Amino acid sequence: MQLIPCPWCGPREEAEFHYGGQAHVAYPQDPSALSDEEWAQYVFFRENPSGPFAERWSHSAGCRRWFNAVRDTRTHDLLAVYRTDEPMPEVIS
Amino acid sequence: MSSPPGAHLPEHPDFLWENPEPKASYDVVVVGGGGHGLATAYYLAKVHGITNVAVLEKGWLAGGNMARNTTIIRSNYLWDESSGIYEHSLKLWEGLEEDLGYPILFDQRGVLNLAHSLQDVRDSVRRVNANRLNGIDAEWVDPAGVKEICPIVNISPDVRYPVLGATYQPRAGIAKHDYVAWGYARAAHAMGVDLIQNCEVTGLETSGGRITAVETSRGRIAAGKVALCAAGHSSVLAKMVGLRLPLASHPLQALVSELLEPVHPTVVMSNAVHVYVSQAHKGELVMGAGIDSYNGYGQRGSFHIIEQQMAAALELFPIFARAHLLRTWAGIVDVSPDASPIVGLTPVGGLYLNCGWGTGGFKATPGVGDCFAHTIAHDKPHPFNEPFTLERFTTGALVDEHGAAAVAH
Amino acid sequence: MNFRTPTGGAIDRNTVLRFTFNGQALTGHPGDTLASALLANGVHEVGSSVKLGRPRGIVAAGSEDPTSLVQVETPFSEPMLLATTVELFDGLQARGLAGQGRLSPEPDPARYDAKHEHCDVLVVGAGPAGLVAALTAARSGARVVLVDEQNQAGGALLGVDEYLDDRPSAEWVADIVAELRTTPGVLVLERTTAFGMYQDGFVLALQKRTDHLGFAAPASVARQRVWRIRTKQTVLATGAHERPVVFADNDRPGIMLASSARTFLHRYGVLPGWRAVVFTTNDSAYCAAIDLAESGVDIPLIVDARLEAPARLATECAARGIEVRAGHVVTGTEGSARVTGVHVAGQTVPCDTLLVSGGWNPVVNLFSQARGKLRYDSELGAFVPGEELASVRVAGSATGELDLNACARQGRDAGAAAAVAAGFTPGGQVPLPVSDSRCTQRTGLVLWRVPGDEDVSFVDLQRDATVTDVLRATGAGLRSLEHIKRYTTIGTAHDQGKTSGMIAAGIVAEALGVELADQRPTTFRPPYTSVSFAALAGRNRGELHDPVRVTAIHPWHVAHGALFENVGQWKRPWYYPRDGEDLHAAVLRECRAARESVGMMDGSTLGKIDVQGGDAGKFLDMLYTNMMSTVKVGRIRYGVMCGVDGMVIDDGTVIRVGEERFLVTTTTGNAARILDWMEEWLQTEWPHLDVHCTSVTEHWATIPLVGPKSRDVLAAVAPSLDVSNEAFEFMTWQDAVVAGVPARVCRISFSGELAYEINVTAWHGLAVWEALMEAGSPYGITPYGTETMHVLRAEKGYPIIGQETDATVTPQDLGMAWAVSKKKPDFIGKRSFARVENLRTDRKQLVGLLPVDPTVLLPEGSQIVETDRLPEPPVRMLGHVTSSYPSAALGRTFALALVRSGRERIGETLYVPVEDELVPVTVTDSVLYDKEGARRDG
Amino acid sequence: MTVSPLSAWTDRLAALPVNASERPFLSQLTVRASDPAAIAAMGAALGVVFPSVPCTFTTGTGSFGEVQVLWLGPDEFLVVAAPDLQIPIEEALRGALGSARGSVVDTSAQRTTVVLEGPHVRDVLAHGCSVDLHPSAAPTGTCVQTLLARTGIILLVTGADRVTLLVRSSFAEYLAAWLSDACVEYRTQ
Repeated sequence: MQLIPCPWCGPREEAEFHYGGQAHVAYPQDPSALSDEEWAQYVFFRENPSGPFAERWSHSAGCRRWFNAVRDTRTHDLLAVYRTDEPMPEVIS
Repeated sequence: MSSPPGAHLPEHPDFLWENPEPKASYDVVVVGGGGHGLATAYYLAKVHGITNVAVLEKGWLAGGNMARNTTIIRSNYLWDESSGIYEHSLKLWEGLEEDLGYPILFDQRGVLNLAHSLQDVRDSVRRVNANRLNGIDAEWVDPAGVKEICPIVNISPDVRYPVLGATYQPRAGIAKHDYVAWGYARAAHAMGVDLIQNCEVTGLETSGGRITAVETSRGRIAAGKVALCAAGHSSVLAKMVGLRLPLASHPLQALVSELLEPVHPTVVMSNAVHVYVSQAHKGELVMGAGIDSYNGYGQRGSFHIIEQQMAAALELFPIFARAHLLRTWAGIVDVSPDASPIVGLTPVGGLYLNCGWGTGGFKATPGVGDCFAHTIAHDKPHPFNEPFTLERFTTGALVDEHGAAAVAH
Repeated sequence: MNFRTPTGGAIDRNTVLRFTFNGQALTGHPGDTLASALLANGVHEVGSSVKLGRPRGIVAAGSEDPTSLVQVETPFSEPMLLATTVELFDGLQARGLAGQGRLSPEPDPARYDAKHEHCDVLVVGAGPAGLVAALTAARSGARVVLVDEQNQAGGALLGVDEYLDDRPSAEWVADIVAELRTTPGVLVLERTTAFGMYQDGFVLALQKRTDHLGFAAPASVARQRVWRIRTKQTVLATGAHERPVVFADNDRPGIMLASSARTFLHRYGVLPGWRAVVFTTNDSAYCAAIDLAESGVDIPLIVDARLEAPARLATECAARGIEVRAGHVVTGTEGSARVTGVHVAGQTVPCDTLLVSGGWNPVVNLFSQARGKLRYDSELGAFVPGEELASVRVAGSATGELDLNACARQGRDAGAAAAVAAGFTPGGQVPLPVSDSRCTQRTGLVLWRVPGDEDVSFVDLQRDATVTDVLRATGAGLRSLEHIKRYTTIGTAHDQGKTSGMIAAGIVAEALGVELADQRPTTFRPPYTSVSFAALAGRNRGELHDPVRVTAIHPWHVAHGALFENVGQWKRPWYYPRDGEDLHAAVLRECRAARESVGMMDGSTLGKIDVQGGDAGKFLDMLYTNMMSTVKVGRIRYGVMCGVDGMVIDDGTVIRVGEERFLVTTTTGNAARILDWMEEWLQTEWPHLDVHCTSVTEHWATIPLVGPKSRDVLAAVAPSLDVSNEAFEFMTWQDAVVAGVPARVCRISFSGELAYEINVTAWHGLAVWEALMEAGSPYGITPYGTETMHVLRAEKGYPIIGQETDATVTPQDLGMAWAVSKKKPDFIGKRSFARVENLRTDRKQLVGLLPVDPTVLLPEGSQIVETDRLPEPPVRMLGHVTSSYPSAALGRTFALALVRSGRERIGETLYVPVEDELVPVTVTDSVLYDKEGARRDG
Repeated sequence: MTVSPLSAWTDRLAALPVNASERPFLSQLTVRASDPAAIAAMGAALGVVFPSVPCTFTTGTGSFGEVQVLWLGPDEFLVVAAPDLQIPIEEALRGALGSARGSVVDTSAQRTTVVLEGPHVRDVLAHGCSVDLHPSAAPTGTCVQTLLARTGIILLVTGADRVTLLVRSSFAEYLAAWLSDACVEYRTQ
């Protein structure tokens, strides 16, 4: 069970959090301008790396804020946590 | 004292396979030596006469999800596309022991899928009716019927989520996973397939839009065709040729108890309370948990998932209170957006994809092995895997089995 | 025969405990385990092996024992416990097992719980290293938790009679424990096994709290507790297990690990037998031999596999008349239920006990679970921790160090380092004890097996797996230890290979001619020792299994005989049967009341979200398929929400409360999900929008008042409210005083009837409900449940999300193209409507079905086919029945269904297979009742 | 006329070794705002300084008597005051918020409040709450939103052995039942 450092509330048990998948996937500016392929990429396709992964979490049982994290999917170790309006930090995995 | 029932599992044969050095080139290289990879190689050789085949495994054969699943076999899926390939698989299971000449302990003890809410009941009846029209054995049983099939299920109306009934597939059951994998491996090897372990694929070589070779930890291996059967690692491999897949790899945990006298004659699954359990041949209770929410390649999940599952299991099976958890483990399941697999061609010539089975991979082993081999041999999908293209995510022709398979095995 | 020594052992000889084993009445003393008590009574044969049915005895004294499996029958039956870990109590009944336990069908009456604990330093193991580590950390001021699986601290010291600092080691242990117990912030837990080590300092430990009390266990105390420990730093002082050597017929009862025999002697005052041969590869077994000899056991022979016996110890043995034969091995044994002789150099040495020591395996399970890499120590013949981890330290014999003073030093270093790493400054230094031990523990010979009859040379005694099995596996082509484990089943029994795993690896390496250093050990998986399912479930069972959510009006429903439906965690009234009515009868009556007079239901479970801010309209326009920003203040609009894939996820009403304020409702089951959905978009995609969402689901009690007489009832309880159709139009809302309480009244209808939805603060819900019942009594006001609600809406063709939809259904499929805005440039899901699959004309569409025979009720979930005769499977299916009811208003049965090209098929006859019949049905529009909407205004 | 979620539990709660008691009908308002001036103005209107440190609460006294403000998130607060003040407080807060971004919502009946007291409080809660409640980690003034067993709670540390729990009304009976069960071992001590 991971201990996840909420940027606001500090470290809390994973059970308090909701996972949101890959971070930095922006809603397209104009979906109607996209081809079916491009739209499908947005809707269904996500990175799935074995290694550091920028992903979203929400502290759903706490402050209900979404934030981003870089986590190594091989070890599940959290390498960095940052707010949604911050750029992805450099991490050493 | 005499030995208890189930203590005598059939012995494995005295010879299984050799451990050859990889050749410089193969007609087909299968990446991933799990159940699907081994079955694919077997059917390539047996049905299509393609024997210049290597199965590359980065660890030990069948050491991934094949060694980590709860061995449930059933075909009672909702949609025609799913029931097609899973029923094809079940039919192959029914002849597999003879086919492989290996005691795979396929035991058609039936599977109950419990319903706990009125909507569960509607969904269950819908699936039973669809199954029957698709020629799949299925029936709806009321709580008393559940009790008759599996006397230890608590059907009291006073529990938090009472059992309102269940779907029952009598032909469903379990098999012994190592025996299945080794059966395929031995038979494939006997037909000339090279099984190469400790051989990690580190790159895929293409030329003119066509696959030409795989780079491995044991050197470059030229290949006419390459078939990916890497389950949780599919995304990583596909990315080597720039192919993105709509997959997320998640931990999926399971557990086993110590050996117990027989109490549980069938397989019980409950999506609503996230429990599925059978009692394996030697007497151990085998249970699966829900998928951990996050992406992970670590082959370990979070323990609160197991604790929640235990609480749910004891509501259904109070008799399990003093059984003991002996061992827990996790696999890496590749989950697709519609909980259905992706099996077929790719934009790269000669590169074939078989992934996205999520929690359903074991039961599909013979079926997908057969269909995938056909796809590779003919460079064209078998009718049973034709619906499971990558393109369906673009067109929207999904095969959404979430209702039937969200946490199911 | 009594094998109890006249004195000694940590048992209370003044108290006699009676117990039975396999039906035989025996006695023991407090302080005994079942195993020690059995041995004291001369019972070595405990059970039989799972496959071959060979007798099985007691090999070890602790939780590593592979064979002493018992079923404890009192006070409650529990399978597969080790006699070596069952503490004796008066009235214990147990029986030996043949490798399989039995589950009791009786309900387990015991309580179980869990507790969270936080600390700076967790120390696992209260042997010398762990005690010094814990005290060192405690003296720094750190919060320390010390757990140990035994019933008292001391670890390996419990099994010897050695002195530390010139006094009995127990005194040294007691002093340290006393200081720990009186140091603030220190928690010492006995009978507590750390069984799982997870991420970020999360350690799970099982505490057995009352089992040792037997029948005296208080019912109010949780029998077992799972400690969920979150620690900054961990010191693993988990010790080492002695391992045997494999030889022919090495499985007979009476063959025991040497150190375990020593433990039985010193801790329990029990002799394993009267005549014991010792077979060793290292020095430690000499101490066992000497101690037993001094206690009166005849030790005819020590067989030392090394070419030279250790000189000093050999001299000591000679002084006691013990022959030492170096350069020899045991090649076999005799006996059946008990060893009677040992084969050495072609001779048979009679004995009743054979003590074996093949060296020591550090207990690295938790270190490995913490993802620490292991390294093969060729001198020790075992895997040891092979790297340092940032937050996990290893001390004592778990590192492979076997000298006591050095172990304690490691403990002190690890305790100090852990405290420093957790942010503390070490306090007073803990002095290291000086031992008088005879034995230097190191310098052994690594010997896995003695050549001999491989068919009876057991590697895993519990699984009956032999050297033959291992060699068959390697001969079959297997190379990986994981494969060989599976082929032979070695290490898969309840002991998970604690004593057999290393030996199996060694034999495999020999057979394959490879170095063990190049072999990857099999994975150590949690739990370290087995944990009962009930302990893991804790108190989350029965009524605490999952919260039952209830509304403010719930007590009324209970008092009035409602039957309930689970909707998510909510309990909702399903229907209110009267005088033995069944579901259909009650629902027909309830429906009739709502259609003909007045009915009401508890709608409080509907999700309610307050949406405020300057961009609230714009935001809702993106979430709903239809336009919400144009709703006027005071008005209400129904809306549909889709996922990005264009499939319907929820529906509900949107009330415009003010220029910058809306109240939206969601379905009961989706309330939390939709609020999360809104927050996700707001926080992660559109943080620039001036919108805030707040859940008010439970702030409001919601009561739909439905039927032609609803206006009269409302007028009676809201005298100041003008309820006329003109003053209070459909799809508008008004604040009013209802039954003396401030209320928001909405004129919306989910039944097609004239209806009002009355919202009051939840505290007032019950009172307002009762007031409405009273005001409605002249009209026969009828409370109704979810089933009637479903029928009423179905008669009007209104879908229920989750019943008519299944994540594959679009608004257009539901016939709700009217609710999909053509004007808005974008909303969530819009782009997906243009995909190839969405443009197909043969999508499944919501329609009504009327069975040709109006008395036939189609089972919900039935499939629909085109022909009146079924072809051979697979049969083409056109869709399925989503809802089906008898209707009071229609005077017949009807159904809703999703049917391929359904709207084009209106008027066609299709067929529904029910059991063995094909029921003909006519496809109709989904709206079956009051198509013109004449009833809406009363 | 009014019924609180735990009105049927009063005696049972009082008998617990944690001396539990419901404080029903408190005025509660959920405030969303991030503009420091607006937050200061709202505090001034109530006579309390809104908490600026996450996971804390503040108390103050003004024209509405004693008011607590709970930090629920970086722009979210819960204002708690005596019963029957929600309407005037809402008005006061709206006035203070002015045209700044934010929202004020009456959520008085959304949750109910349970006070626990005595030496066993932390131990009992530790059976279901994973947050470290040791005084060094959770001193008086702490306000955390977390899980207690299977329900969400807001937990305020209001004194050395005193804790206030806020729970969603529909989960209140679950909370009461859970507390009763977790207290069983402590009854005899």
